[in-house]
Amino acid sequence: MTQTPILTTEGLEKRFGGVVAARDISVALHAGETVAVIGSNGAGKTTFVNMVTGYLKPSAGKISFRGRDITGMSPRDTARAGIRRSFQISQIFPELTALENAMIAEIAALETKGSLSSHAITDARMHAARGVLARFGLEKFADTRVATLPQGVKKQLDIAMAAVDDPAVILLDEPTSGVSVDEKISMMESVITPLMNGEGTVLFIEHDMDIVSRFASRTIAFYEGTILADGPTEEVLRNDEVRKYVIGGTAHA
Amino acid sequence: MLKFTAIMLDGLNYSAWLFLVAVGLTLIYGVMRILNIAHGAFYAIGAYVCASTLGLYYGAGLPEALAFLAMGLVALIAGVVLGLAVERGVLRFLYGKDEVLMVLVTYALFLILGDAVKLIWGVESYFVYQPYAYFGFVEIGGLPYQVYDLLMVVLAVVLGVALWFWLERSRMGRMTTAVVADREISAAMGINVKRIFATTFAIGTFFAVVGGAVTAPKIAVTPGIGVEVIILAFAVVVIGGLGSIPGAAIGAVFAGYARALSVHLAPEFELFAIYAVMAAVLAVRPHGLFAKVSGRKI
Amino acid sequence: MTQTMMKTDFRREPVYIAVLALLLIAGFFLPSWLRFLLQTALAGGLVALGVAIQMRAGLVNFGQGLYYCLGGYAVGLLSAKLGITDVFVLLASAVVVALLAGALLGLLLARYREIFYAMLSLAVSMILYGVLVKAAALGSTDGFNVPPVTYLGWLPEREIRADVVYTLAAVLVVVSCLVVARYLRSGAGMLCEAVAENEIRLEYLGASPKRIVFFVIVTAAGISGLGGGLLAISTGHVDPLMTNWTTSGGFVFVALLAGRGSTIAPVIGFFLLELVQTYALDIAPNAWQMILGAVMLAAILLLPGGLWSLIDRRGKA
Amino acid sequence: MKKIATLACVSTLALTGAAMAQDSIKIGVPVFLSGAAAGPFGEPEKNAAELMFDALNAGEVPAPYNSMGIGGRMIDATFIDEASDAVVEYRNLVERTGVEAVIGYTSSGNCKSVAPVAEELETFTIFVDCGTPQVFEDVVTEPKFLFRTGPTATPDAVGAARYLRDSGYDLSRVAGINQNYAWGQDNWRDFTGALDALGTESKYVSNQMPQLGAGQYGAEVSALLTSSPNVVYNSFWGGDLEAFVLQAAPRGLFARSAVLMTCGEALFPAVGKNIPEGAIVSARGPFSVFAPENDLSTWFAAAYEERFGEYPTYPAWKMAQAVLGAKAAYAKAGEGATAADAAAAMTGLEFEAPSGIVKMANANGHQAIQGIGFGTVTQVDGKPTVENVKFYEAECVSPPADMRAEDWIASGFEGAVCE
Repeated sequence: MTQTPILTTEGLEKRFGGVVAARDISVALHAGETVAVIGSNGAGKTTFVNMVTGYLKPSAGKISFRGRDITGMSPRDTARAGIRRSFQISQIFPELTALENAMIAEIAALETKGSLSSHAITDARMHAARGVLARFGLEKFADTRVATLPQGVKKQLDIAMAAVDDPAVILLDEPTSGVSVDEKISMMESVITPLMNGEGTVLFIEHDMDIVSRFASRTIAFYEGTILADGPTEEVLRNDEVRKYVIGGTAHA
Repeated sequence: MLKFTAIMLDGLNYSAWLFLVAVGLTLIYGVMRILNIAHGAFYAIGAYVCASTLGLYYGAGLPEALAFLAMGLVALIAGVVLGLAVERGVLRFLYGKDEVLMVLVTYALFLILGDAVKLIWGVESYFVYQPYAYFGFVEIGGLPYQVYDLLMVVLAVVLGVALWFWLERSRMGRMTTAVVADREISAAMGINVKRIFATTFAIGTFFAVVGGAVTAPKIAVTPGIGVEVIILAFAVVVIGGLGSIPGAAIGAVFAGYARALSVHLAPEFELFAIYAVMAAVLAVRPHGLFAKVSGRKI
Repeated sequence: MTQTMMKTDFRREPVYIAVLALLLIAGFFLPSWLRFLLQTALAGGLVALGVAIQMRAGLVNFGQGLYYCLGGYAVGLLSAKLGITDVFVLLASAVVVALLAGALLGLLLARYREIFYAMLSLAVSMILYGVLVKAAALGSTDGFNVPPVTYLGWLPEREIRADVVYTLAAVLVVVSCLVVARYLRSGAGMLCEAVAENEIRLEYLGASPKRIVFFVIVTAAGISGLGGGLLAISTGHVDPLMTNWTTSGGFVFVALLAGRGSTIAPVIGFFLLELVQTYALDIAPNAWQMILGAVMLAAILLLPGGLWSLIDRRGKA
Repeated sequence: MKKIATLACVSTLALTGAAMAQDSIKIGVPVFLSGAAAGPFGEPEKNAAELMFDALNAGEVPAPYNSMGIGGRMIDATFIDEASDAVVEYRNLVERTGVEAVIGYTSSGNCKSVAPVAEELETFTIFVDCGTPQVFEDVVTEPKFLFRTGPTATPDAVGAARYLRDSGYDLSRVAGINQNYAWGQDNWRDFTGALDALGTESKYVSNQMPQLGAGQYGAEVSALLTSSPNVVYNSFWGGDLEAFVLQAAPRGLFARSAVLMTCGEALFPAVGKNIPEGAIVSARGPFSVFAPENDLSTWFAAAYEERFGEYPTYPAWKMAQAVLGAKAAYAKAGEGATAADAAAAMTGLEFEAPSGIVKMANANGHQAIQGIGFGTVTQVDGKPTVENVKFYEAECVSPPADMRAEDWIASGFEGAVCE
């Protein structure tokens, strides 16, 4: 991999009072990669995602996106720059239908790509919103109020909304949490496949090593706020320290 | 110096009164998430009930010293009956509705109770000035001050501490605190949320009624006395942080001293001193001084 | 492809507004007292509409009377104190003053949500109330009177003055509904619902909830200012009660009950409320507030989806 | 076309009024039936109106009003609550209920907003109590149909200043406590203006302006006590006035300063025995304890007390006066008079009332002027009454017909005729 990375972090650190939640996180993500982030609870995975997407301001270190310093940027500006995310607890618009959810994701882009005063409901935009639902296999829920949908579908919708603008980097915070064991793989398939079709980089936090090895080409293992290992998935999963501290800690503790 | 004494005393006195009328509002909001506009009507009913029953009491020539006992008893009965009637009769059908809708429900109740008061007591003033005069006055630094007003401060402190003890120490109170923290988990743990709601509403109403009852001897009890009270109580509660009882105390002190200061130093600003304090506090601390801001989990 | 979004059927909106226009034309032939009631209700209806669009963003403004009052006082001051009587200048000023106030307050209020938004807007409106009550030069609580207005230099004869004012009010209300409907179809209008539902998600989609809220505050301020200006011209009188919380409470009630099915719902709802009030006053001068309260309570209990749910099949709040 | 549509649309709504019998006169009476003003104003006004209407219909009022009804027609009254949208409800009275004349209004704000509408709808309208001089000075400068049979608030403040000076009170340190709205602000402005015009060289040591309906005056009373005034001027009314007396009296404010209450007479029935002796009161005109003794006043006070169980306070007297003014106007206009005829006849009229002769002297004959009395309270057998009474004639405390009240005070009462 000789191309320049699309997103890099250098020496990221986050302290909450005296507690160090993340330390010396240096990562380089390249276009088109699918990366899994593993680690036990409190290892710093979500803190890392939160810093990259602007929810938390790093105490030290630097984040660059396409060569631009985006450290400390707001979630909104990060999103506009092309970094999107989904959430561990699905963040959707519960009282609206799935189509309306997708439409809002389309319209939200108007603030940068058009004018907020223009007509929001156009046939082209409707078409695009339906297209997004279709890509993620959600078209049958288009007119359903999403609060009533099952947990897994809500998470799919959350990811679909994050993917609306074909972002350069998309970060998925535990996409399969809350989804029943036997549905995890099919759910992952239905979201990762459409995401990988684009040019974008996908990073997802995952506890299930089966899913990690199945979907991620590269894996980063976190332990106590630092990166324990970073490399091709098979190598990282074979790493002794990772087996001892991470996989043991999550799967067999 | 005299002016300073006056400001201290007047501020304290007004703070005590504000606390009495506001604490029930904040308790009900904290537990039930109902911003109760009918609180003003409860205050007015407390004043009317006190004035008319004490009128009968004095008319019957009963001992003056025991009038205060009668006053407390009447306030307790009126508060519980009224609170339970409104909670059981109307509010319980509406739990889980939008907060704003509940504001309007209580506004409708306020209108209905206001006219009900008029139909029961008429529009002419009621007076029960005997308790106010009973203790006479003392001179504090050369300023004559009614002992009754000073006792009101004592009452506010006693009732405030009693409420705090009930919430912190009693079984029922701790269950109430649990409901405030998380209604669903509390219900899942087997706490009878319905009973907590009814009790809380009755206690909150009792405070409003007491506020009206102890004010009645100082004023002419007339239609419309509840209107100003709601807004003042709202202001106090919002300054302190909705749902916080220490907040209500601090909010009352802020608002009470703001008023006393403006009366003595800049009387022309008295009309909006309290709103100005409220706007200023909210501009700096959007959720009031004592609010527990629960950040949303993502 | 469906045009029904966020509980509003935008295809039908022009039809509804046309229905409103027809109703207002029919209203021209009402007996004069009823038409006058309708005319003042139209002014208030615009404010209720302003409250209603903020509700789409989950914001309940318990101080919308502020802009109503500012619009009314702008018209009153310019005409009574400065002698400007042209209705178009006056109403434009009312809107501009309200827009400016909305923009200024919007900067502050856009940070607030839920009950805190309600309480802070209430506080600000009550500060204006306090200032106006203190302003002896403006008649304090009595307010002051507004002289008859001219139309591009034409002062209508006394006999037709009422007809002209009614026509003006009707036209402006229809235009306002169209403008608001257009706003609701825009990105800024459409995202209001998203602000109410989930700001965090919206933020991570790259939109600015604060800006969306700011826009809705300013839009609502503008039409409320117009409503205030219309009221000043209709009744020929302004007073500080326009910015009292009880006035604002009425707008909130109507906005909530009207539902969000159409821009015309709050306008019609406000007229119905005024009608209930005046008949209650007539039937039971001693207990009219009780009747009003009972009607409000009944409406909340029996029509949880708002009045519009009677018209709209999908109207589930 | 318009008429047909009207009938078709709303026949059920509109016709209730028009169908009334020809031999009655429909009168609308807006008074406060709710809110803080209902007790002190609305109730006595409504009582007095009912008493007068019944007595007139039965022909029981003493001469010259001993003929039945008004203009030979029986009175059919509609009471409405003044605590509502005044303009809308005034229109409803005239256009929906179809009243021929309107007698009422206590609030100055309502009077100001209704005044132009009364002229626009050409409806004979008599304001009973509202005090602002602006009604005829600014709002309706060429009235035809609008009258006010009660004096404005100007004589209260001017009379108070004169009474204090003439009675030898020490006016070196003066304080005020007035409600923070138009009424209280105007009162304080006129009172201090009048003192200045009289050259008392008073120092105004405290100007308390509590909110209308505040009810609690602990801090204000402290502020008044600490500023040690010789005289305190107070224009409170209703529950606020009663609460003020209840809170200020026990703290000795009345003992330390001379307290003048322009509406003080209204305290007599309810809290009369709580008023400390020596407090200065008026009835805002020649009413109640300040009324002259004549057949009408004796009859009115007795009839009112018999029917309602208490002595009438000044708002009742003002209402009785307004009703009799209407009766006198119709009588002067002659048989078969319309409301317009009555309005024409009332212009400049002088008529008898329980308060003596009422002269419609100002505002082109549309505004009454009357004198005002002040006195100090004394308790006789546990009942309050007044002593040290001084009465100022109308010409002494009212501006001449061609002058605005404010200018007149500023000019040092130009043209005032005092004994």
